[in-house]
Amino acid sequence: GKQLLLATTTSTDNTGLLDYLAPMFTKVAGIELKWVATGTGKALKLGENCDCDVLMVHAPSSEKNYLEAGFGVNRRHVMFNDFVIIGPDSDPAGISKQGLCSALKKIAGEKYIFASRGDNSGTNKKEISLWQQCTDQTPELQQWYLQTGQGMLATINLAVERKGYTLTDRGTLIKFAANSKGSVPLKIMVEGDQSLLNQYSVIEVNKARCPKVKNDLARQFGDWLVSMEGQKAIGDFRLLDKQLFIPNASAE
Amino acid sequence: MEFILEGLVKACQLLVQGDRETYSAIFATVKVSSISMTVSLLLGIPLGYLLGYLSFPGKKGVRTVVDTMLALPTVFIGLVVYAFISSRGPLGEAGLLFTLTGIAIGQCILALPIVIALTATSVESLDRVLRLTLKSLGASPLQIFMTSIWEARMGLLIAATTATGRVLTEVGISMMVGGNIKWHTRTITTAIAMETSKGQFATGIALGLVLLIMAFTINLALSTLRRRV
Amino acid sequence: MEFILEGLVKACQLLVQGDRETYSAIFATVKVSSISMTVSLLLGIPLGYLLGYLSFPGKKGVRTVVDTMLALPTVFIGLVVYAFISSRGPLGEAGLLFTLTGIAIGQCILALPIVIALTATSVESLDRVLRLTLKSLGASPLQIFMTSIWEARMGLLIAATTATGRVLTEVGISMMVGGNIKWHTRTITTAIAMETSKGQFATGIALGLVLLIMAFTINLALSTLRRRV
Amino acid sequence: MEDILRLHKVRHQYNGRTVLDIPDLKIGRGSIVGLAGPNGSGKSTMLKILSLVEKCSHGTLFFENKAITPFAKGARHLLTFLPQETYLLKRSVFDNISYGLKIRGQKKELSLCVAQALELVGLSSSFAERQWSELSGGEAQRVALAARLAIKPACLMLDEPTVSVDMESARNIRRAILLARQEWGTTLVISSHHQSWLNDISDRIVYLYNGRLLDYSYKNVLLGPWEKFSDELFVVKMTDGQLLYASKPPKAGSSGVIAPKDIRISSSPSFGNEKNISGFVTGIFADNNPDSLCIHVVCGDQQFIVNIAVHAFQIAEIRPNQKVSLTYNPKDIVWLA
Amino acid sequence: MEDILRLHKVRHQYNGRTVLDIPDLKIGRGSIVGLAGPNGSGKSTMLKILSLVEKCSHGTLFFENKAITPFAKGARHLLTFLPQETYLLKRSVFDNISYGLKIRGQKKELSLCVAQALELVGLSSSFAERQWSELSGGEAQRVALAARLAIKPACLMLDEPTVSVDMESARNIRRAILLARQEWGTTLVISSHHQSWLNDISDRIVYLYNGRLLDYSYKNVLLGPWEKFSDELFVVKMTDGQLLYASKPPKAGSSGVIAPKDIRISSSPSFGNEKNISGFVTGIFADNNPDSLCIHVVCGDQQFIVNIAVHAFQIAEIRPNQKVSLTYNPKDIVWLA
Ligand SMILES: Nc1ncnc2c1ncn2[C@@H]1O[C@H](COP(=O)(O)OP(=O)(O)OP(=O)(O)O)[C@@H](O)[C@H]1O
Ligand SMILES: Nc1ncnc2c1ncn2[C@@H]1O[C@H](COP(=O)(O)OP(=O)(O)OP(=O)(O)O)[C@@H](O)[C@H]1O
Ligand SMILES: [Mg+2]
Ligand SMILES: [Mg+2]
Repeated sequence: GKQLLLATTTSTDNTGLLDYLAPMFTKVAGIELKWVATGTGKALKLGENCDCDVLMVHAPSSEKNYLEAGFGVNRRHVMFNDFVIIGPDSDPAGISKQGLCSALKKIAGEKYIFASRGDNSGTNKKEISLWQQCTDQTPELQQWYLQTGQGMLATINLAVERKGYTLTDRGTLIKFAANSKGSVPLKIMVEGDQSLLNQYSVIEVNKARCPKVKNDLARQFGDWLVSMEGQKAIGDFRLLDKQLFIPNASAE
Repeated sequence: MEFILEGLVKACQLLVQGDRETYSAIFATVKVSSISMTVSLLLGIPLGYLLGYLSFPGKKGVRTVVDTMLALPTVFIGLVVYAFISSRGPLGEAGLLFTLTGIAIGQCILALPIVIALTATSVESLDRVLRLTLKSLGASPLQIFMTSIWEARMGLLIAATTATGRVLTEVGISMMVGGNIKWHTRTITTAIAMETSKGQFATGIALGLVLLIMAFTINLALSTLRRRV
Repeated sequence: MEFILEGLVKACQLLVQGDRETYSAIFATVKVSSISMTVSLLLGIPLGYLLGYLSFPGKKGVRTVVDTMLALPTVFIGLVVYAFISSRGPLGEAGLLFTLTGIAIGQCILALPIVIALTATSVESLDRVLRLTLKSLGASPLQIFMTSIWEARMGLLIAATTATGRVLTEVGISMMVGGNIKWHTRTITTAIAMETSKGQFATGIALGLVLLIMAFTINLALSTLRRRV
Repeated sequence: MEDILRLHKVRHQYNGRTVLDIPDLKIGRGSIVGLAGPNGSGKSTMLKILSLVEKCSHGTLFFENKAITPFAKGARHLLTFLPQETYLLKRSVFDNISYGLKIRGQKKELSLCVAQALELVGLSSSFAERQWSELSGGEAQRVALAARLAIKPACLMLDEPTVSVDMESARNIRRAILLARQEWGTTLVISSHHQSWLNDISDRIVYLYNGRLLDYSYKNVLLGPWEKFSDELFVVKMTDGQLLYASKPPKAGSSGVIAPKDIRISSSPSFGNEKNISGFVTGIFADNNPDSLCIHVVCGDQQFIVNIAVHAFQIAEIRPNQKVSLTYNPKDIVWLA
Repeated sequence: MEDILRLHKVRHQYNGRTVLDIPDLKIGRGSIVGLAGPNGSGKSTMLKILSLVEKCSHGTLFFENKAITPFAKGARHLLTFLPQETYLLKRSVFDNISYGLKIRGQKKELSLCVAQALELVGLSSSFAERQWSELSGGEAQRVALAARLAIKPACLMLDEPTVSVDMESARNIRRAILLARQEWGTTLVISSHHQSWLNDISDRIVYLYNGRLLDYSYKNVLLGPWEKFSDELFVVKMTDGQLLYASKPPKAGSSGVIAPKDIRISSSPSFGNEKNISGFVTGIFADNNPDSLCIHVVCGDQQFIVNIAVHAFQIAEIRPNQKVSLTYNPKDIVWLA
């Protein structure tokens, strides 16, 4: 049958969203969805190299450059979730319920352990932009700033083991809690700030550059995601009875 | 700690209850590693034999290069193979990206140096009188090859076992070239890596045990064979 | 394709310009793999010798188990070591998680079966008259061990080379146990894996080349040694 | 003479087949014992057991009246063995010869000892620098022997030391062995198929046949199958058609032996109760007994060794290639179990 | 007689040292050539070159008048070699003996051929099932020989075939060799230190010394260093103190040779221009020439082989262990280059 190759970030796969959406899409469109889940950076690179048909990523600034460079076309918002800053129960830095920027400043000022993904992922890019926004610089060589270069779950795990803070998307946090069977020695410290929104988009790989990509199928997939049906499906997706993604389809 | 025990239980469940995803990954692993091992043994044993048997200028250099290739990181091999078979690469037309064949190509590159280096050492450690004896009985170069290989069979068996262990456990190539696509190119090791990155440690352990059981089966068969020869 | 060339250029830049991140990863790699190779050779050679030299009931079984352990996936080892040394594990007090020592423990588990299996095969393939000769000259069991090891030195060298290759290139353990923490536990292979997942393929290739250059240096030294003995 | 080594009720088996069965054998200190016997008769097995490199399946080895087993502390350094298959360590000749000294903790004067050992086996000291692989067959054999002589052992078991070795070196080796006994009081047990050489050097010869010990004089082994000839006589047909007579054997396949002294040699047959068989002389050698000589005679495929007194030899016309008659009494053939 | 093998201007070197230098040597079809000479004289090297297992550094090997090199198509299956170091494949005796047949493509009647080959070397056919490791030294040697006989080769080079082999088997091997020549027309080149055995079996003996070929008769090699004795005479002192005289050698370290026929043996010295040296008889053997005998005499460390006519032997009183005088003319000593 027809097959569509999607390159996406680990969060959509790790949370089980794609396992949930793929059969629905296949049923509607008669297209089998295959996906490669990796870091956002690598997913974009696969698109650039014409090795997939469609992308679902969450790194708005890179995505814009990507479209400008002509690697992708027809970017559409699909959904969002939000980021939170988490830390140990004891909250040694005392940032709980503080504003986003004062929390970050406190961590940097008092040199509390902060785990960063440091992997160029959407989450990492968001984190770096927050440091820039709040402290005018990105921590790098500091002893307290631990860059894992790994996925979100591994980074949360590191924060737990080292009793430090980290920035995560809410979906992965729920997943992490589920994995640890409730006994999470971590709490949400900062949430709800406007700059903590995490936007996912679907981008079609540019057929003009990559003649072999199945643009028609990619279009069908994107159309379905932003359709009523697709949006409802995303909204209905639940992990541990919590909604992870909020559909917000709109053409860019 | 408890996830290890959990993993043990889960491994049994997966195997006994015939979990479809697990069996799909087992199947992919078996398929891809049999291809890569067959090719690398067919190529590697003769090459290793020549390297161990012949003496030619620059032999030490070749050995050093082969030994160095034992330290080829799998992700590196994955990247290089990807460069060649990606749509924009020179072999892009063949459509090998995200296929088991693509993985097998990478795994051959991984296994070949092991087979060559260990075969060469085994052949070198054969008694120098063996060669004399074979020549003295009128063996042709091909017959000398076949008999030397047979005399060195214990060494070759361990070469094959080591290479198989390497191929079965590698992740980098399978991930990069295969893409870990469910039902298609997801092998046991990419599944372990994925489950682990999802925090499903028990599933990771379970899949690791599945792989070990596979390896144990192979080795049990080989050791029965070894007892007979 | 072009990222391979780019990587080549970049590898030179990194090494020549003394890129701090790269050298930190090189240093971590050298440190952790020297510890793990030292320990696994010190343990593995005597064990492999005993396995190859002695005959005892159940020997075939032990060999099969060792051969199976050649197929221990690194992520699996990583998970198991993690289970023991994570703060909630039985050895959590020691604070080994996310340290180079922790990685070294896992790498020993990885390298030991290779050293044992290849040493045993080398020792087994020694001429049976050697043992007779040594006994006939009055050698003690320890002296027989030392001399047999020396007679089998070519086999041991390749065992060490293979195990080193395996340790240098593994990602799963370093990632899981070490955590790929920049400036601390980031080794070359975890850096390659990370750069690749970032889509920085050229950097991945460059770091892979750096690792190969390291391996080549080691092997060049070994082959000079081999020429002398 | 005091006994230094003793095999007591020793039996050795390979795959359940008994290849050595020695009720009792004593070896005197400082003696040179020759070990003769056909291929597969158990000579090497016996030497391995005597030198502790192999443990016998049953029985005990006594060294200076103490029962010992392999790796026994004191004995290990005193009992030394030269295996039949020449094996050199993959090192230089120097390292091969000095190995035994080094493992005994000797560190000084290695060069001197090596040079002396090489000289004993008739090799120039320039050989010390050669690699193990750069030797001819006989040179390798002599280096292996030099490695044993270098450690000046209390007991030395040599398995075919003159194999592949030229005549001059065989004489050198003989001299070295005698020197070892004289200088260091070494006790030697030596197996060899080189009969005249072994005869010459040994104080006493032990003959092995099918793993059993025969008295030296039982040297001519007569293989079956025996066929009934008359009520009292059984025969075996030789390849040249002649018949060899014996009394009733225990089994048709039994082997008999006849002592060299029980056979008379002459240029023409004699008749009576005794039987004759004719053959050709192949060699004439000295015997241990200075009043007697050893003559090798071949009849068909069977080789006989007969003794003749020197004075009788002088009058009998016996020379190589000559046809002679051997006269024996069938009753003198003794049956092996 | 037609030549089957010919070495032409052959020189062979190891590490730059010349170990074999043969200007020309022809071997007739169906002949049995014996190869004698001390350890390290190049016998094994020559046999390896003759059987194509080693390529000579310089020169040409002709087989049936065609120059050939290793792995030459036709010749490979016709030239067979028994190495000095016994090596068996790690398989059963049956597989070892049938190996040569299998690689020649023979698939049928393997059991029969193996049984025949075993019989030729005097081993019972039950040995076929043994593993390579379950043999005594002499048995292994005989299995290796059986593997060569099984393929009925056109040319067979045997390097010390009787090493480790008992006397009866040595006779069996002799018979097998003669049978091979008779039945299959096999040409044989055989090296051995077993002089009487080699003498007996060979049509012609070639003597190697330091890699050079000597005529058979030059068998007694006299090593230097020579010292000036008088204007015309040089001497070397033997280990027992006697002097050996020769004319002026090219160098003090030169080696001389003297033919057995140029030495007279008697029970008392004779005087004149000739010189005498006294020694002891160690053995008396047949010679190739039926009218003459071979006597081995040892003077100090030096062994001499002398010929004596049968009729002279009958009147001279020569027997083993007896003191005899050897008379020679120093001018008969010929110098080796
Ligand atoms: N592989 C080698 N490397 C260097 N020198 C060698 C090698 N093999 C033999 N030689 C030397 O070459 C010479 C001739 O050796 P070869 O084996 O032909 O002697 P040989 O006559 O067979 O002696 P032997 O009676 O001891 O068997 C010897 O001096 C020996 O030391
Ligand atoms: N490892 C073994 N396994 C089984 N049988 C063996 C083994 N070694 C020797 N034998 C058998 O044991 C018997 C005695 O062997 P041994 O080597 O002692 O004989 P030998 O007297 O030294 O003979 P040779 O004169 O040929 O050296 C022989 O029948 C031989 O086949
Ligand atoms: Mg023996
Ligand atoms: Mg030789």
